[in-house]
Amino acid sequence: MERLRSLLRPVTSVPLARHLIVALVALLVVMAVIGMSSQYLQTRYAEMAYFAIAAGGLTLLTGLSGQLSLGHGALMAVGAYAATLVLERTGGESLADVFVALLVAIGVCAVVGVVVGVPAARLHGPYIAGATLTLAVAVPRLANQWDVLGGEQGLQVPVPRASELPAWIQDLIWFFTAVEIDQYSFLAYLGWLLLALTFVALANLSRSRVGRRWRAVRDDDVSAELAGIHLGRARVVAFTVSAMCAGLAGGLMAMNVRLTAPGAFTITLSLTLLAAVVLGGLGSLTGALIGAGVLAFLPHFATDLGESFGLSATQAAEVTPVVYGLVLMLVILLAPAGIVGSLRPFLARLSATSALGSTKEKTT
Amino acid sequence: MFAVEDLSAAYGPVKALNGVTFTASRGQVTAVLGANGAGKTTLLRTVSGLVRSTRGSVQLDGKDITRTATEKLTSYGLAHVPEGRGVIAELTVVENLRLGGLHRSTGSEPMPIERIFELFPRLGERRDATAHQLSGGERQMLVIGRALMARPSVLLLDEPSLGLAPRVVAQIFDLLRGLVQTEELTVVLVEQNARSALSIADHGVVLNLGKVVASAPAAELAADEQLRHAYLGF
Amino acid sequence: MQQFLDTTLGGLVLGAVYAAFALALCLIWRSTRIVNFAQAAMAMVTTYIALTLINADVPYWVAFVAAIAAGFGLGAVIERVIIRPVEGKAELNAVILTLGLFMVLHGLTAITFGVQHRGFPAPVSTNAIAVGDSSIGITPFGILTIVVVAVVMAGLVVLFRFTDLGLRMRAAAFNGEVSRLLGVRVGRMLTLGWALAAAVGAVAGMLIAGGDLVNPAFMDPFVIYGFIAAVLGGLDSPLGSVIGGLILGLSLSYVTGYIGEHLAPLVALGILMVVLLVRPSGLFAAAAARRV
Amino acid sequence: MRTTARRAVQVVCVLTTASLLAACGAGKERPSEEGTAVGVTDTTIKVGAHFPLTGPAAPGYSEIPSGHQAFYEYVNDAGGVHGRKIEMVVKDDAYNPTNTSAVTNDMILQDEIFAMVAGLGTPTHRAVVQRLNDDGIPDLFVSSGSLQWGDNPETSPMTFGWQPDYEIEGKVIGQYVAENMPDAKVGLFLQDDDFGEDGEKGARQFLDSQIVDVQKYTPGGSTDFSPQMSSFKSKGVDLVIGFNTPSYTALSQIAAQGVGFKSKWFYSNVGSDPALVGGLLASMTKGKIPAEQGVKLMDGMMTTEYIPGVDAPDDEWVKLWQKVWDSYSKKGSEKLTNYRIYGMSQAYTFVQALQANGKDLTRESIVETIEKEGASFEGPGLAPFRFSEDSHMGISGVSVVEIKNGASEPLTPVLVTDIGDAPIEEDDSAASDAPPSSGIPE
Repeated sequence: MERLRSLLRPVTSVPLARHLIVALVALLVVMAVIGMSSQYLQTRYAEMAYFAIAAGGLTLLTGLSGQLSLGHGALMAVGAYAATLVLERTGGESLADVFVALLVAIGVCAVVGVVVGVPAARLHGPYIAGATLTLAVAVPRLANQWDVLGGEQGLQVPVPRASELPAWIQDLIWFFTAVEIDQYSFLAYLGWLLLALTFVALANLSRSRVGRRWRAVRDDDVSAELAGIHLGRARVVAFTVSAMCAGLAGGLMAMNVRLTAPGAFTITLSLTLLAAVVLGGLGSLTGALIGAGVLAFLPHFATDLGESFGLSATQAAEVTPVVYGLVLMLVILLAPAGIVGSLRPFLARLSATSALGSTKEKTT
Repeated sequence: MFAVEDLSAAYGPVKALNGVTFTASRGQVTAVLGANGAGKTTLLRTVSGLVRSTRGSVQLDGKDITRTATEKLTSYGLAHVPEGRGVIAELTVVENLRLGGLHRSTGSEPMPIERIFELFPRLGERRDATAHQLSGGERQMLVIGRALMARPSVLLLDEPSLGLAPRVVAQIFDLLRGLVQTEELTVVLVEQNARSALSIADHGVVLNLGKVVASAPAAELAADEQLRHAYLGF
Repeated sequence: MQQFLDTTLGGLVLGAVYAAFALALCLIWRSTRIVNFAQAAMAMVTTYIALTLINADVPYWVAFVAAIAAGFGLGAVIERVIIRPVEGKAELNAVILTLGLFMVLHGLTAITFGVQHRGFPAPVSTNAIAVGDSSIGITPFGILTIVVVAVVMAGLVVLFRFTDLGLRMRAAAFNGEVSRLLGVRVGRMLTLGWALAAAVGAVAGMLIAGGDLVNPAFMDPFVIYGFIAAVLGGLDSPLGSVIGGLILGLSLSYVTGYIGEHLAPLVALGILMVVLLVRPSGLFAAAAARRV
Repeated sequence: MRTTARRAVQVVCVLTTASLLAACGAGKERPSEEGTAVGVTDTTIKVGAHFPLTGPAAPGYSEIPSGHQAFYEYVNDAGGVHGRKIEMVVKDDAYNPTNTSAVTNDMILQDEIFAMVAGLGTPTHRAVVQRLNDDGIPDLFVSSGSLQWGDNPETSPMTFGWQPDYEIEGKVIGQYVAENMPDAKVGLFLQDDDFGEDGEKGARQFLDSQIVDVQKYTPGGSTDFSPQMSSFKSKGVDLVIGFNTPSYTALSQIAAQGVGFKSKWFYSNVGSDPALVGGLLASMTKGKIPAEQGVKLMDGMMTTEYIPGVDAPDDEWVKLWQKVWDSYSKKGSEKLTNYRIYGMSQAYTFVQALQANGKDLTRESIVETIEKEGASFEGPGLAPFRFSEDSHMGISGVSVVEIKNGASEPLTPVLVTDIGDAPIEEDDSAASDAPPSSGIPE
């Protein structure tokens, strides 16, 4: 065991390699879980994946660079529309079409991220909150302005049929899960693959020099500026990265919902994303994943719970936003570090007393 | 009579005050002196309840006011003029003064604002200016005037000379001296500028690292060269 | 020309409501340096309370007063219980907290009162006022709206400028510590500030709801429009809030009337960004430049 | 390494917890696609539909499913159809297409419905048509008059319309106005989607030169229509034709009064129910006008009709609906409304189709049955269905009526036509159909 560890050390001491290992292990587990799940659950997993990507970007922005964005719903809308327009034109039959669409979504959101990030970098606290909230309301309304965006009823999203996927992918999936790939599992696999890639990239970024700069800006912008960090630039870069995540998430959302319409991108969506990252703990990718899981699975339970308390179906549907709101309030009032942050001391104590604790790595 | 006995306070693990005891008599100026960080401001803040005391007591005319809420102290006749010329910058001169008269020591008559303008004619000239337009000296006059509006018996002054030209300091101290006599005030004057402070004080208390290191008539302290060099910097 | 006149009058009425709402935000900002993103939801709750009373055959004006009283109580309780712990803490905390409160109030109202759209009566006619054969684009209810907002505004001016209570409230808001040393019960004043703000918000809610359909989301646009109106006026200045509200109301009315309703939020965003980036202290701020 | 391991463990824990949680709440195995049809057993048929139970379109429309459910219970108590009882799942989409997509997903994968029956709304149902057809799920009798449900059975072979489409309604309205009010300056008030577009298309066939202004609204957007009404007023409009849902009828009336805009009004059938709109108007206007007086505000408005409604209590169909509603409404206190009648009428057609299909029920067979026999179904509709292999369009005609004291008075006989330039013809033949004595189609 000890020898194995020392053999692996050259690999695990490089953050990128370390993150890749974690991602790979997690991805294999996830593929197995998805393969064994019902189609309904597969749609939930796919939903969890795109929520996690968006939440990952948002937690990076708020947790690392200290900027709040309530406009990520709008950025997801931009990504969703960009991907949808590409898929409409290419037909969206092949895997290549899907990736082109997602890349375009990311690219467009990068541009929008810069455009929004530059003025946002000059705002703080309630001002950036109000401005991004307005963005969240305003951007989806553009769909009513240009006919190409399909107005209120939105655009249908073509998605590849599983039977048209390259044979090697179908074989690979079958080999791993012993279940034929279909529409639903395909979207779940795709979502989780991209989620793993995104999180590796984000984790790496936050450990890098860029990430350290962001933290410096968050903790004390005056000192950071004195230390030669260009405040505006650091913030704009953080916003752009975060916007790209939202764009990817929006593109995936479009394929899963199979419809891109302004009604999907409400204030509630933006606030819901905020709830996810606050719940998990600002700045924590694991937290973002937990938050996304809650987003994908809670509505079902909350609605059932509400109905079991004798609420009508429509009333029960409101239990979910109440829970999100309570989460936001309680976390701020009781545990500002979120779930992961609050558990961290506990985890640290566990590992300190564990006999395996031979090397102590610094976790920031 | 205003008495502090064995007063202690801490910021977290750091002890800022450690058993401070002194008394200030009516109609006299008691100067609290010491270097930066000696605990002078903390002393006043602890007396006012802005900092919680960990031990000891504060007595005003025989009444224990140690745990009294900050907001109630004016009704006992205690006025605390905070450091940094604590005017409320957004309010006008008149409004600042009116505010000072709202919560008076119990049973006292309201002080006419005109009386303050007699004491500080300069304020009268600028009565409708907002406080952030005032000069440093004018602000200091305003906070003292505002404190007087509450008809206090004890006036706690925190660094009134800070950042003012010597001529202005002299002017303000002169006024203070006059007030002590006419209004029968007990003044506790916290100052880093020990030389000026001792020039108007009757009694002096020297603090170092939260402890009283000397307490004597002002003239005596001014004459003690060793003490002056060690703690008072002149 | 007729359309321009009608749109302008419509914009003034709309602006008056935005002004009332911005005034509420301004009151809270002045007392606790917090932007209350839950303001709209609080006003929605009080409007539902009034609607419940009206549907129980309580006279309109009694329900109106009840809504104000409910707002006053709600504001006080929320400040005491929920907001007090984050006062003076990191700005982000208060923002997230009030957003959470927004969602909770929203959902609870929906669960309690249902989510269906319900008609809300107006106390006076909502028909256009006739002038000879023709009619002008303002209704008695529109005029009432403007009058009520003007009265509220005047009341607040009197309170803050000419009363001791108003002086205490302002002092507490500007400098809590100094105010405490002067004997002002700062905590009470902050609670009072929130209570007053929520009462003003309740008035705004009643004015918005009159002659319209209400549902738990009917105040949602005010989350952003109220904020923008307040920022236009500088957040700190009640008069500025009112003027900001009127400007925003007119702008949005023209946009809706001549271009299209869907562009209204985008134009509002444009106005907000221009103000924040070009004149961060608002159009009418008297005080020194603020940091945005 | 330890960090790595811990990270991995964290991530895996999250996933496992999520799947476990999900499994205990939602875990159902995938349906077996072979053999019998999904959602059908020897004793049951499960169907589903999305309706706006909340949101701006809910007033009125949220009552439709209760009509369905009452009629199905009536049929079930009489032994069901070929021994199968009909069960209906109703999900709220709040008239938001994205929600429609989500709840339809749930109905297909979780509730495993046999067919979608009467899903409501043009923008909403449009979001799921592709999906339902891709998965081969019958999508019957959509509660909307958009053309897309029926004009192209090749792309949407599983989807069928039910009510007259907005284009033929627009044509009939257009022709009536052109003939009877040739000097009217017409303003169109449209929902900003296919609903408004289809209606406009029909109306413009006859009124292109008379239309002087077009104003649109977004469902769920602003509820203040003063700017739109100001525009009508300034353009001198004296007849407004509205293709809008009921709440927006009330809101447009309020806004018109608010800006002093006076006009004749002609609302499409969808938005014209006097009882509902009158009630909304009464609740929004000064004081507490009783609902009956609100109804008066609707007097003189014109609209269309294609099934008998509550204002004709002596009609044989309405008597049947009243009988069913009296015994099977869930809450006895609620009255029979035109929306509930609409629901029961649709339910009648569905039961008719199941009866005609016979015992062997599959998703393909029901579609085939309706294509072959649907055109001869006798029901409450004033005009016959147009169902065939080439058309899945619903009822083929309407009559123009004027509202007086909350009831409708016919201005024309039933006018039957089809989309495109098909001629408009008088045809009262289907209006005399009467229900069977059992009340259940044979």
